[in-house]
Amino acid sequence: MIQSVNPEPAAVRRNSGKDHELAEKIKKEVQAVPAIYDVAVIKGKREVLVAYKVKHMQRFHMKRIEKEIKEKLEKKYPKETFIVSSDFKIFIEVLELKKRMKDKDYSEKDSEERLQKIIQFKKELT
Amino acid sequence: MLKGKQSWVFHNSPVIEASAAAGGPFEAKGKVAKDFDILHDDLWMGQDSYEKAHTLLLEEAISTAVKKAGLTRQDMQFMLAGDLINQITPSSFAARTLGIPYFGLFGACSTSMEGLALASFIINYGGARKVVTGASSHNAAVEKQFRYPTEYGGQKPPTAQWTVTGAGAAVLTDCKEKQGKLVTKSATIGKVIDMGLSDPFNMGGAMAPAAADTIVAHFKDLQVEPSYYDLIVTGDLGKIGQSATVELLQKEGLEMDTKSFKDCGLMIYQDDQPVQSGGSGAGCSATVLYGHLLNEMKKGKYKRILVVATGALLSPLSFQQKESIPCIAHAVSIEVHP
Amino acid sequence: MLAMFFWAFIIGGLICVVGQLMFDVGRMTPGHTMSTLVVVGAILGGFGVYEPLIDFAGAGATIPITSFGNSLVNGALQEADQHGLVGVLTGMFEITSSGISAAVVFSFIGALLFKSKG
Amino acid sequence: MGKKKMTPEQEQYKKLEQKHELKRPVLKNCLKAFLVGGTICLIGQAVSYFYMYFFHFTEQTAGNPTVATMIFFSMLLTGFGVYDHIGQFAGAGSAVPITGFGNSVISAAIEHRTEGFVLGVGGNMFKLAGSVILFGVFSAFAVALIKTLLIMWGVL
Repeated sequence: MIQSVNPEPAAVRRNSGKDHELAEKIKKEVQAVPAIYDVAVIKGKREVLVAYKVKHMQRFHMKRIEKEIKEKLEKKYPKETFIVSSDFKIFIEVLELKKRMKDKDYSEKDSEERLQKIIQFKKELT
Repeated sequence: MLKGKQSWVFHNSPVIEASAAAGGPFEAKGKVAKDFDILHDDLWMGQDSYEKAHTLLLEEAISTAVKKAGLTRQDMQFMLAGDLINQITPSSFAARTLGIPYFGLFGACSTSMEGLALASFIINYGGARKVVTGASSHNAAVEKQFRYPTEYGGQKPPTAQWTVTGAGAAVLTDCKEKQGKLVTKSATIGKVIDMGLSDPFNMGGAMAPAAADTIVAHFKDLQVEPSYYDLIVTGDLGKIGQSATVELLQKEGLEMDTKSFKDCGLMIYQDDQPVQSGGSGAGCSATVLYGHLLNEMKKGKYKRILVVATGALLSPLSFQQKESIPCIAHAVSIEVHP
Repeated sequence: MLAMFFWAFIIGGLICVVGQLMFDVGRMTPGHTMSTLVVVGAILGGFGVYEPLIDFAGAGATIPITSFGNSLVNGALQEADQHGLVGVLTGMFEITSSGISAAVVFSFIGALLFKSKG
Repeated sequence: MGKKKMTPEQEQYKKLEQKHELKRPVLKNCLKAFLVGGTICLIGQAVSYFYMYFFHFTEQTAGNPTVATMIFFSMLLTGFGVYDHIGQFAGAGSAVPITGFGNSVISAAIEHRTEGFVLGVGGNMFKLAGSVILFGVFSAFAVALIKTLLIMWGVL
């Protein structure tokens, strides 16, 4: 956790190639922002959760960066709903969810439920 | 008899029959620990408040001094005592236990010499035949009232002084057999002097002018030279106060020899004890004089000494109201009767 | 994450140095120093510069007493955002309450458990 | 502090006294304050990561339990009589962090226990920290009020 982990983008719908493709594209998009170094993307059934880390010297502008990324993504993918967070806890949660999703027995329904929890969590903290 | 402007000479030479000192754990690690009659290894001293422990210290010092004089407390006609706590309750409560007719004194840290001067005066003029006098302070009780809680992590500057936990007491009598005994010869009562200093963490600096004033007055009134005394000892000036006093005296034409000019606040603790500028408190001069110094005199190290106890007459309230610190010093000379 | 620890140490330490200078050079009592720092924190919070500092230094900015002033202001502003002027009063302790309630609760427990060591 | 007019004699003595006064080792004190203050914040950071990893707290919300935990540590150190020694060494390094606020409340509470729980502990608990709360709350009130009014009037 100390180093950057650069997690693979993931989608709740395991077999949806389209979702995976979209997550991949979004990750690249966000990673292109110079102030950011570690990006995790999960495409849920409705929302897309984007968690990332901000380079330390840029942390002063964290709020602005968050806004910019959200606007940029919403402009580019107007059909999607984005949940964007730089919070460390959200990042941990995303990694945890990804770990669980690797397990074949962890159903898509469970994944989606957990994702919703994280989203709820993110909404509560502001 | 009044001599000069503000001094008494005791022609009948009141005898210091016996003296005793009681101290706390911090004093037990100090430089003059062996001269304490009683040392406690706990600040609470088995009591349920520091104020009660404070009272106990004075009771013990007085009882021990009376016992060492071969007397009982019923033999005592008067008791003169004081301390730093609000309304000097520890001294008054000790007087309640001891049942000796009592004068409560307040002269802050100069109380020890205020008591000794008055006790000598009473004996000298036949106002009593046996009197006991003492002064005491308790570090935690005094800190609680004047400064911060003892557990509070405030940083004390290097000018601060450490309040002594201790009590000293002496029994004075009009005994006719004086040869070789310790007697009080004279006393100089100081006036209140305020040089405008207001830092409660630098008492020594504030008290130095009062000490210098009393010392100058003493030599002027009695018309003797400083070399008359083997030792001139101040109460609790600490490092800053002492060097400032030396300079002030120099200006008045009195050269002080560092060997014969000492300070109780610098004598009581080891150099490595964390007391910043030195010891202070009413118990400081009382324990060092009634414990260490009188022992040294009995051993013959000193024949004549002048004790100048200094006091800072402030209260937490006066300090918070931005008042400066008025100070006072009283001097008493003690000699071995030839 | 390591950078976070590093900057928490540096910023936290520097705020303490400011306090030390107020003690030693400004000759202020601890009470005056802490009160001043809290006021400074409240003003920085009002200008919106304290929150970015927290983002940057984490505990280095939340642990010093200055953050107390900042969170008081933020609590008041958040509530004011929703309820107008009255919120300034009612929201004040929204965020800070944990510090004060912890201090009160633990002091009482401390007083029950411990005797002054002198 | 004393802004009162001093007599020439007093001025003169003040100068004399200042020569003898022991200088405060400002640089050394600052270094110690920096190291200890920094370390306390470092510990605080570790505690907040602890809350993020093992409990349901985010970077934003971990602040509250962290503060409470630090005050808990402060209670233990104060109760065992360690904090005042740290304070003498570190000066502002241990006074400025929230642990110092905790220490000022807890030390007063322990100190006045002998006067009973109502008049002693209750009455004196905030005798040192009270001014911090007063000035914190009042300045926050003023700042928030001004800012809210400015926003309402459309200045900001």
